[in-house]
Amino acid sequence: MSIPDLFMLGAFVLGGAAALLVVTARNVVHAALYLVIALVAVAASFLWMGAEFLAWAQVLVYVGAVVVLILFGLMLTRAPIGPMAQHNENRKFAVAVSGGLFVLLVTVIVATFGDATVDVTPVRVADLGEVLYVQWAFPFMVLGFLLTVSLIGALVLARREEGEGPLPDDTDEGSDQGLEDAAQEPGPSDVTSAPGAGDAGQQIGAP
Amino acid sequence: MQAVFPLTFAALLFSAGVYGVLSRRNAVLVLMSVELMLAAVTVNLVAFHGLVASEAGDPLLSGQVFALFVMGIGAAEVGVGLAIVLLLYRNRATVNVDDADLMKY
Amino acid sequence: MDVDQVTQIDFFALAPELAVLGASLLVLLIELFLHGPRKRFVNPIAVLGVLVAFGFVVALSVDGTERAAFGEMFVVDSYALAFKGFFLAVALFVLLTSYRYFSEIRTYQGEYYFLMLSAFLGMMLMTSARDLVMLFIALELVSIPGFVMAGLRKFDLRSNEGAMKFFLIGVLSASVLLFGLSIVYGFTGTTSLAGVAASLEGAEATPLLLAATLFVITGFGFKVSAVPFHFWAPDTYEGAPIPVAAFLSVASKAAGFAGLLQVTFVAFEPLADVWAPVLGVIAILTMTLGNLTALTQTQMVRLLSYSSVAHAGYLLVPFAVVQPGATALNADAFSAVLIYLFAYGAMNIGAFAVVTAVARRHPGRRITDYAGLGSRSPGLAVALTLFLVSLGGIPPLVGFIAKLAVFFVAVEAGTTLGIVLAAAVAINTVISLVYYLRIARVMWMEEATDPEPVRPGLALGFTVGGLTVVTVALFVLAPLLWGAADRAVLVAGG
Amino acid sequence: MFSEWAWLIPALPALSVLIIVFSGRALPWKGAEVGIVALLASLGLSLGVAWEVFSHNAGVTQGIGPAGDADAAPAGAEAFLLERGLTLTPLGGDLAVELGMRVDGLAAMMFVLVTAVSLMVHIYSTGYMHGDARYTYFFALLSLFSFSMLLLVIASDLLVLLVGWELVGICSYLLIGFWWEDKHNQDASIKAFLTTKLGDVGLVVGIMALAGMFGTFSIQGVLDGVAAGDHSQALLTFALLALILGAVGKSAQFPLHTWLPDAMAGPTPVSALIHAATMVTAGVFIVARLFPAYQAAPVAQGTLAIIGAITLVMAGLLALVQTDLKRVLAYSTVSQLGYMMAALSFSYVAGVFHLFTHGFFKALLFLGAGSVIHAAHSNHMTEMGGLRRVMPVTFWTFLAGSLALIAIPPLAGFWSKDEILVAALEAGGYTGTVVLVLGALGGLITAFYMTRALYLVFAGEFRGHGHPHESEPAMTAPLIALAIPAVAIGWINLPFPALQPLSLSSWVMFDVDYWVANPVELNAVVAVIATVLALAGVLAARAIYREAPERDPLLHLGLLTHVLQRRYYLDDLYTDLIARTAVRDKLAPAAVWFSDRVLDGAVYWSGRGTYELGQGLYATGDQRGIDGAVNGLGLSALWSGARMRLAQSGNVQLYAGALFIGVFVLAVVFASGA
Amino acid sequence: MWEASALTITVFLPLLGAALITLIPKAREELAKPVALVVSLVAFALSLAVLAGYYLGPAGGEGLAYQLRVDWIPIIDASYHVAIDGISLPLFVLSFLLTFLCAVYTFHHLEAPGRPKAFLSLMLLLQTGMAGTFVAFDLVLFFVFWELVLVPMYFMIGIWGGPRREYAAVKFFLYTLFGSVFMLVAFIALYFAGPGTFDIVALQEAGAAGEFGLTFQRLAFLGIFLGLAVKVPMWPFHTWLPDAHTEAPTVGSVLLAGILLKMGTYGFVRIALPILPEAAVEYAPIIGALAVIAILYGALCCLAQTDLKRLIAFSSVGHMGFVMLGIATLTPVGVNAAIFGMIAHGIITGMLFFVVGSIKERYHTRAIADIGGGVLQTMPRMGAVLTFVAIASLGLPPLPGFWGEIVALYAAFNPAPALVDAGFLTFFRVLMVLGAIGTVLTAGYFLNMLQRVTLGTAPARWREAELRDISAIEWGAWSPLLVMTVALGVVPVLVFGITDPAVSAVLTALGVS
Repeated sequence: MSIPDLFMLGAFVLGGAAALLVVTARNVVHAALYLVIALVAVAASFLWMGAEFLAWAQVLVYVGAVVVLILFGLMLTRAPIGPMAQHNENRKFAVAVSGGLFVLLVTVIVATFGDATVDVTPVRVADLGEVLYVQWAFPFMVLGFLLTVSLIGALVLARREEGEGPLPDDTDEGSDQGLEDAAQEPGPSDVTSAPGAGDAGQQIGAP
Repeated sequence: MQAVFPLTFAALLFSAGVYGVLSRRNAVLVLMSVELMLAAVTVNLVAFHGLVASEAGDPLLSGQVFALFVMGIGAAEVGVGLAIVLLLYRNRATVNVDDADLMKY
Repeated sequence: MDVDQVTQIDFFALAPELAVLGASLLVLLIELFLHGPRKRFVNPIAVLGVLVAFGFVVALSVDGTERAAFGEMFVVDSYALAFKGFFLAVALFVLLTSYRYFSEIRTYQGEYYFLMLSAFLGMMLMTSARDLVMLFIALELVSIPGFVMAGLRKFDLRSNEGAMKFFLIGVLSASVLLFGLSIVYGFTGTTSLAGVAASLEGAEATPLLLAATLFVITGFGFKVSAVPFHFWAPDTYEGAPIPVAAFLSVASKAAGFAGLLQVTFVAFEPLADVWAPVLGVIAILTMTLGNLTALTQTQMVRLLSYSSVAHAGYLLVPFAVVQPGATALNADAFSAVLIYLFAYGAMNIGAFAVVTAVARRHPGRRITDYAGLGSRSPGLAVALTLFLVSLGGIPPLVGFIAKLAVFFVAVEAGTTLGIVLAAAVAINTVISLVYYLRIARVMWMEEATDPEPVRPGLALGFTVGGLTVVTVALFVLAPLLWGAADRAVLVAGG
Repeated sequence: MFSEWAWLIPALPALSVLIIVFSGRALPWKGAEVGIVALLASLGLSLGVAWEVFSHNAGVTQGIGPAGDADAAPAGAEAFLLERGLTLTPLGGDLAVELGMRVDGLAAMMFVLVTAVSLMVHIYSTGYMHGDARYTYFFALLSLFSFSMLLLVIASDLLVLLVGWELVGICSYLLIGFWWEDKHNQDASIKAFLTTKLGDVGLVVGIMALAGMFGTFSIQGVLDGVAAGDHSQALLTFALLALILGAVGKSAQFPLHTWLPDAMAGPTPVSALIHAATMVTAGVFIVARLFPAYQAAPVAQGTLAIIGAITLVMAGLLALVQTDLKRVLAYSTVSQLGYMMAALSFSYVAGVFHLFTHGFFKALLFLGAGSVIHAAHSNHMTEMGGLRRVMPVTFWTFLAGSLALIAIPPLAGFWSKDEILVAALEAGGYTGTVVLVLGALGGLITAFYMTRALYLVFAGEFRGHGHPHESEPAMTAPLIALAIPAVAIGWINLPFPALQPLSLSSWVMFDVDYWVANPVELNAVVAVIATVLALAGVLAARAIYREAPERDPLLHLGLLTHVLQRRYYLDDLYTDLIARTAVRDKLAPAAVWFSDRVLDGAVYWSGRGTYELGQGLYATGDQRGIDGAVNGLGLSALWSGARMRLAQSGNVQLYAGALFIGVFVLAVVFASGA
Repeated sequence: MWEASALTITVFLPLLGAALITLIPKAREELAKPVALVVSLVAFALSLAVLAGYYLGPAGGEGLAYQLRVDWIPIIDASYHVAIDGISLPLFVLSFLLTFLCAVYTFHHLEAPGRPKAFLSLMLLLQTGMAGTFVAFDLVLFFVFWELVLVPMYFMIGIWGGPRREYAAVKFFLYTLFGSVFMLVAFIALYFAGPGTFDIVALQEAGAAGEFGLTFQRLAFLGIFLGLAVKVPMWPFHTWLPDAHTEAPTVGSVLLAGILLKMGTYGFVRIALPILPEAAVEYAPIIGALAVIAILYGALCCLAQTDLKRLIAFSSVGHMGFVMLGIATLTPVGVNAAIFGMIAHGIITGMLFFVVGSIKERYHTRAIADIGGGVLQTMPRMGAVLTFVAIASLGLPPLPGFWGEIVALYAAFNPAPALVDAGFLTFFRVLMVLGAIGTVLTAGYFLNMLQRVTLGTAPARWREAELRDISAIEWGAWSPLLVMTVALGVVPVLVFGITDPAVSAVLTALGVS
């Protein structure tokens, strides 16, 4: 067992333990903090495997941004900070499934890669940058657009603003009250006439 | 480096994530579990990159680039996911996943 | 792939995507300057963008040369063009269906159309992608706007829940898919589809590789809502705005199939012996469960969502007969999937369009709301009847051609599995007609509880009418459909 | 020359049907005249054909000399046979149906019989049916029947014959149920039709078997085929036996005879025409038609004899105890048909001859009975009596018919019945003996019941209501007209070899060789015995019924004693014991019981049982079994659908779990696939 | 020009008419009736022209005529191939005749809820499907037309039907569909096992040349058999029929009995037998046995009926049994008889449904007990027509039913040599005897029905109701059928003459007979 192996083992133990705590902690904030540890351990393992840029990106993106986002989420949803039952009744089932999955995966991994080794020669950031902006430029651009899309999407869902109303069929339990004015509205003239449905609908469906 | 270590690490993270997704009630905690799974994928990718590099070589650095993309996508997903959780919370004042069963059968 | 090659960008090849991208951004921008009811004018802009993109696709088809930009990240061949044309047509009708539905709200119309166009952009990119990474990113570009759009009925708990379920299962399956892809990469050392195929040729099917294949199938299985990865679908469709449900049930599903086609027929083709039976099992489960569950539904959208699950089952049948190296058979199977998808797209969007129209008057979307539609709005009722009957696969409608193609490959395979699948499709066709006919019965044979007619309006009326014509015409013009599908085949070794 | 136009004989009544149906009500006599004219024309043509056939055949036989003298017919001598036809339709392969006519002696004889009787019945009906609401319809049916019967007779093709056969059946059905308001009549008509239809199964099977064996439906083709002998004997016997079943049904032979008495529910002219003279003889006719084939199948011939013998005795016994005049005649008809059947197992001429004579006198009897019933307003002999004085024409003609039936020489029945007994005697053997003995016994019984009927109807005082009077000329004229052949028609076939070349046996012969080989001869012993038996029957009945027909004969022991004292005490004792006590009180009731309970019961219960079977099958098998299975499949689909939707719990984490369970399950599939 | 396009024009003219009718404004809905009448009359006239042309034209009464073959889906060699020969010609013309008469009849009566526009356009659509099935010479095309009839008939039953119409309609649809999807699978199998085409002529040649292996034939025949047997319907696939017939509106019943059932038997003659001759020989005894069971069983069930329409529906089971018995013999005689039987049943049972529909319209009940007898008193002409048609239906000669039955029985006595070689001679002869017994039962239930319906004294309430006897329109719709009933019976060559050359040609090519 070489030195990198030992380092790797350390990240393994740390990250694994943290990951288990993330999914079992009774306190939500603790869970978030364990997540930080787990993700840092992942970053460390990147480092040991020669992916330096990835390691730092991991720390920045995940530990720096994602976890903060999650903490915000916890706050905004006013999650109870104290310890409490965070598990549903499927717990045994979940243990069986995930345990089975783990055993299965480890078995096949060991069977397949039992004696394989990983090249830990660090990848130069410049090399990575070059392929990223030449060969992988297109996916990279698309990924950028994807992030924009997700940003706008998150915004649409999360914001509340003036004049916002329910959609025509937003109702609870789907009661049969159609929009009377919508029904009376002559079909072809739709394009030009201003539908006044928004206002009516707002009164019906506003929470 | 032995390939089994990172790969088993990834498997552990992944399985833990699965466990969390299946058993956590709080939607935010479920999101965290998903993050664990994505992290597992990145570990896998990086490890496999090393594996490939040690054998045939990978001039395009596909594994690492892929891992990078996965991180980006993970971030995007978390953003949207939190927005959905917030929306749900606003309308129902709870973020428990298993309370959401208005629609079934 | 050297630097020159990738930096010389063929903009003509990219033109359809650029048009859609441009339209999406334009929509987002212009909406800021429109107020109140005028916000709905962003819809025509989006439609225009789609039409322009469609024009480019036509131009590229006429041109006929295979093009590429960014290497394997973006390839324009007949397969990509066929799918792009299909997606753009679907986009057109989804946008038209959306017009009146969203015109009644004051806000986030621009965002909605932006998200919708982005999703379609993702689909178009997906069909051009010949690399797993690109494929995955494009797939996410389809999914993420979908998560958001499913939750757009922000004031309806059902929509919130539906979006949440969609998101969670979506992310979960994306993770599973990624995990599988990472292993595939580990085995083959490449993410190029052709490279994967080449390196799997003659490779030993180790358990880990099989697990990876399974994970990949699971990931796409979610997207196409195959059993047992389908549970999100009914809940999400029910909660989502109806045009979005139409989008999910057709476009998003088609995207899933596009991805699955590329992965299975191209990359994993050498392993077909292993995954084909699995997909066969999934196919049978999917169609049977979808149909049986649909039998007892009382809610229209939910019924259609189970129906769309069942259709995913039919669509999986051609996958199940693939054999490694059997180029002709695989090509036929491939084209059967395309034929079915095209046909399914026309009739299912049509059905959702009618449901959209009716839901304006009856937001409950219950099947009983359709009572007497035949006398209230005969046009809509005729159209919906045609769509449903076509979904059931009865001639002379395009649904029959689709079923024919599926039966065709199932029998062509000549294997026991093929025969079993054919029999399963046969029996399921009968089951499915029970509930399709139930709706027809309600529309035509029950007294109307509400005498008022349902007026679809211009855009929706055009959608319904147009798709009715398509549903009938594509039957008569089946050779066009079949020929197009045949030309668009993308099979390893083919 | 006439023969070429023989197709007009059925065609004219057919035309008459159309005219009556489409314009009958508008005509002055409401359609009756059309039928009468058509039948008159047909009769004329029939006589012409008959003459032509006769002159040809007589020419041949005269050349040979008295029958029995020559060993064989000279070469080239052929019986008259004219076949004309056009292909009605090909059936595929080289099989075709021919719409053709086969005119020979038998056909010519039947033409004369059918057209003559039918004409008389037409005329008679103008009086009998006068004032009936469906007068025109009645005549349309009569004409239709005449056409159908003549089609049956003229057919050269078995399928066409079958057409005629079925058509007369439906006419019979419609005419028996003519007064359909009454349920009794409906039941009788259905019973008649179905019973004969049951026999038709045999006919159809037989015809198909014959046609299948010889590859043609043509009668001539079948006969040629039989003559050629290149066939399976067993199959031929089977086919002919099956045909006998058809004949048994149509000709009301044991055990399918029960419909005929019920068929008396129809108007009496119908009974005379259909259920006495013509339709019921169709069974006999078809056997006669295929006589050469039967000759080649001794088993079938023997069966004919046995059936005929049983029938003639059984039906005669039944006739003894009837109080309904028409029923007496009906049983008598059954009995006489039994004679014909039995005769055909030995002698072509005997059977055909009896068919011919019987047709006339039985029609006469029925028409006479109709006249009586018309006058007395009742079918029951208990409500008649003393009509001799008020209805002299009816009485005398009825008497003539009765005596002909009883076979008193020299009336028609004597000659033909005697011929049968002689044929049976000459045939000998088991069947011959049976027929001879039972036939002779039957003569006795016939005489008894006819005499009884005569006494009950015409003798003594009128026991009914109202004032009966003689029928109108339209009814009496046919009686007189029919009385002539009843008396005299037997003379056309006197059993003297010298006369044979010019007699009926020559006229109706189908084959000269057969004519030569089977001469008609007088057997004095048989004639005397038969006559004595007949007279014995007459006297026995006369003894019982002469004095007080109105009184129940059981109480007439004093009278019996008187008869005994006067002449043959033993004889009277014998009569009393056998005829009255044993036969009438024991055997006849037993036969009635058997007929009504066992046979009719069997018919009833088989019908009933079939109905019940249908009910049961429908209720359990079809609606619950097959349909239930179909619906059950549907329900189970719904049920499983209802179960399966429970999987959609609404809990997204369970959905996620299902995803992984799916992965595991598929992994197993995978592993097994790999 | 006419030669090539005649069938297309004739078949699709009703479709055009249907489209035309949908354009009629709702306010003038009654206008649909004359339009449908004219369209169906013109179509009928065209079909007669086709009939005449078949004899006077180049075909001269033999072989395929009016061929038109246009590639449709070249990749799978599915073509628009229409043609006609003696086997399909009578059915083709009959379908147009019945539709025309139905159009006439709707002037007299249309069941609730009226809506002639919808009804007549469905009827014309149905006509296209029916006629198309008989001229299609491509399996895919055949299937398309075959299924095309389902939808209009579903709606006809479901909207205009009796109290249990929805159940009946769904059952009809699903049952038929169930069979036909398996048939489709078998069709596709034929494509792959044979010369790679859906063209019926080519497949027939392949079948005659023995290109299909025996095991394959067995399977393929089973699939086709399922589809066709449900449609016929053969016992035990018949249970949809009583419900559908009973609940269907009069016109629906007429067309269902008159034409739709024939599609199944026609399929046997056109497709199953010629393409899969060896399997046909193996299945023939089974088909024959099922046919005879149907004959006896149908008759027994009829005896138990209390519902007039249902009784006649069950009678169809028996009649189609005779048709199938004829087909099962695999001889020209048998197949000719079967086609004749189809035509006869189409005319007679169609007519029966007309009459029963009219009786039901007047009495407002189908229950025999409620009618209570005496129709001859209340409506003498109606009763007379019913009697006549019932008698025709029970197979009385010389009416058409007789020829179909009796010739089928003859064929059963002498089945095809191939069957004789297989040792089934006696078996078929037993079937013949049983079939003959069936004719007695048939007579039994019809007479029983007549007794209970037409005869006797009518209940007072019906006598007082002053029911209207047959109207002029009804006479108009019925008299052609009545005339044909007599004409075909007296001159059976009208059908046999047409079918015989074609049937002989098809069957001799097989080499089984």
